[in-house]
Amino acid sequence: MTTVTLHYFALLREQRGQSSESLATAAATAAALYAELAQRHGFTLPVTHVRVAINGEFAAWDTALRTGDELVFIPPVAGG
Amino acid sequence: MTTVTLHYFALLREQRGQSSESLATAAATAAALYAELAQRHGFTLPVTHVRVAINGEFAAWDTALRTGDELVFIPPVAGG
Amino acid sequence: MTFRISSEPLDPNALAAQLLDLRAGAYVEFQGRVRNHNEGQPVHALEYEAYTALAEKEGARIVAEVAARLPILGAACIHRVGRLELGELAVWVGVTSAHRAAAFEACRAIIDETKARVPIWKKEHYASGASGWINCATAGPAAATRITPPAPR
Amino acid sequence: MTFRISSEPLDPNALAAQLLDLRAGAYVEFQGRVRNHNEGQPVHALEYEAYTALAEKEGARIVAEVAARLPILGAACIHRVGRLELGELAVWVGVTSAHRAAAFEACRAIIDETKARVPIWKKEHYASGASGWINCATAGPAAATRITPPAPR
Repeated sequence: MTTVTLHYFALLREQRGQSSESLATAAATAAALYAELAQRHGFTLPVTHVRVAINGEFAAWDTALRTGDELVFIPPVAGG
Repeated sequence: MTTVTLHYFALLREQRGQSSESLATAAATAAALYAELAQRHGFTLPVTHVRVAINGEFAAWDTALRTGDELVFIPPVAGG
Repeated sequence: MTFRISSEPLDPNALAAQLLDLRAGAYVEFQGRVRNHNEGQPVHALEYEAYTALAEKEGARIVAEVAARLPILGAACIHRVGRLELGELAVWVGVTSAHRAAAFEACRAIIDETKARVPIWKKEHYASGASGWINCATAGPAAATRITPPAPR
Repeated sequence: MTFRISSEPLDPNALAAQLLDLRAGAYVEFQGRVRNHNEGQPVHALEYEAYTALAEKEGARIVAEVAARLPILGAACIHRVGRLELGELAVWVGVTSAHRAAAFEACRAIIDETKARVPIWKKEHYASGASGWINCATAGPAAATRITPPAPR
């Protein structure tokens, strides 16, 4: 198991019901973790509409998770 | 002879040495009048670089002059 | 060259003053404000949320990329977060350059890239009491989740 | 929709305030200022002169043409005349629209057309004491008349 911290923003924050959490997961990659959480919390955004940041930087979905990682799933942006 | 009023701006005002004048001319068109004055006052701008306004509106160089017309020869503009 | 997220109201005059430069013949500014409608619906207010650390990092990259590509003298982009009322300033971009072509192109590129890349999200509150996160509608049944009906009172 | 020649200094904040519109999500502004150099020569000051009656007529046509072509909500262009010092505002253009593309395009078109069509002339005073009317250089011997050497003292 890998223990990571998650921060949620915007629609994902509302669907998760909280801004951040620490959790232990068997998911090997960021993509697998998103799938796991989407199923558990009913996230409506397909992974194709979401990006991921790991430790403060945009990352590839197939990045392997390591204990201590901070992840943010990034819904479609809408600044301006 | 036709009597017209002329207003001068920018380089043409400086080369003419005054801002306006009334004059009687034998020139039949705006173009002929510019040629006459360019010769008399040493205007350096060729007619191809100048436009003419008659009675407050841009006009064609071959416009026939009529007594009472107000003419402005317009050097290349440089606003902004 | 600046990109910043602000939870305080933006003062365009103060921001513009910081870019004054005697070498600059041209200054172009963009202001994005909360307008009173979107896709036909009357809008009541907006809420902006940012992943501030990454937003400022990505925003600084955008400004640097544009400055590397175009002959500009200065550029700044400030994006507001929090709840905004109608007419309030949500984003401000200012660019100076010797000549106007680069200032227009850079200003446009900075706001375009900011809207496309910077992790900032916008929730619209409609006059009806409904609200929705912009760009978060998804195809199929999930589309319905974009608009949240007003809570019962 | 406004085009005006002004012999008084321009106040960009007051000008921008007149365009505020709750329907406008986008505001684009252009400022042309006296820069301290032109084509490599240090500039000391500028003098603008206008054929005001025709300038305001032609300027109003430009703004109306742009407003007919693009979906904008408001537009104004004010051009200063008289002697201006370094850094002073020579021309100000502001445009509002629902979305940014039209505001950028309209603002750019108004300044481009103004520079190309409106009877306003600019004389640059150089640090050397020389001066010249911009765009009035001509081919051949006449080119020398563009730059007037300083008057003997």
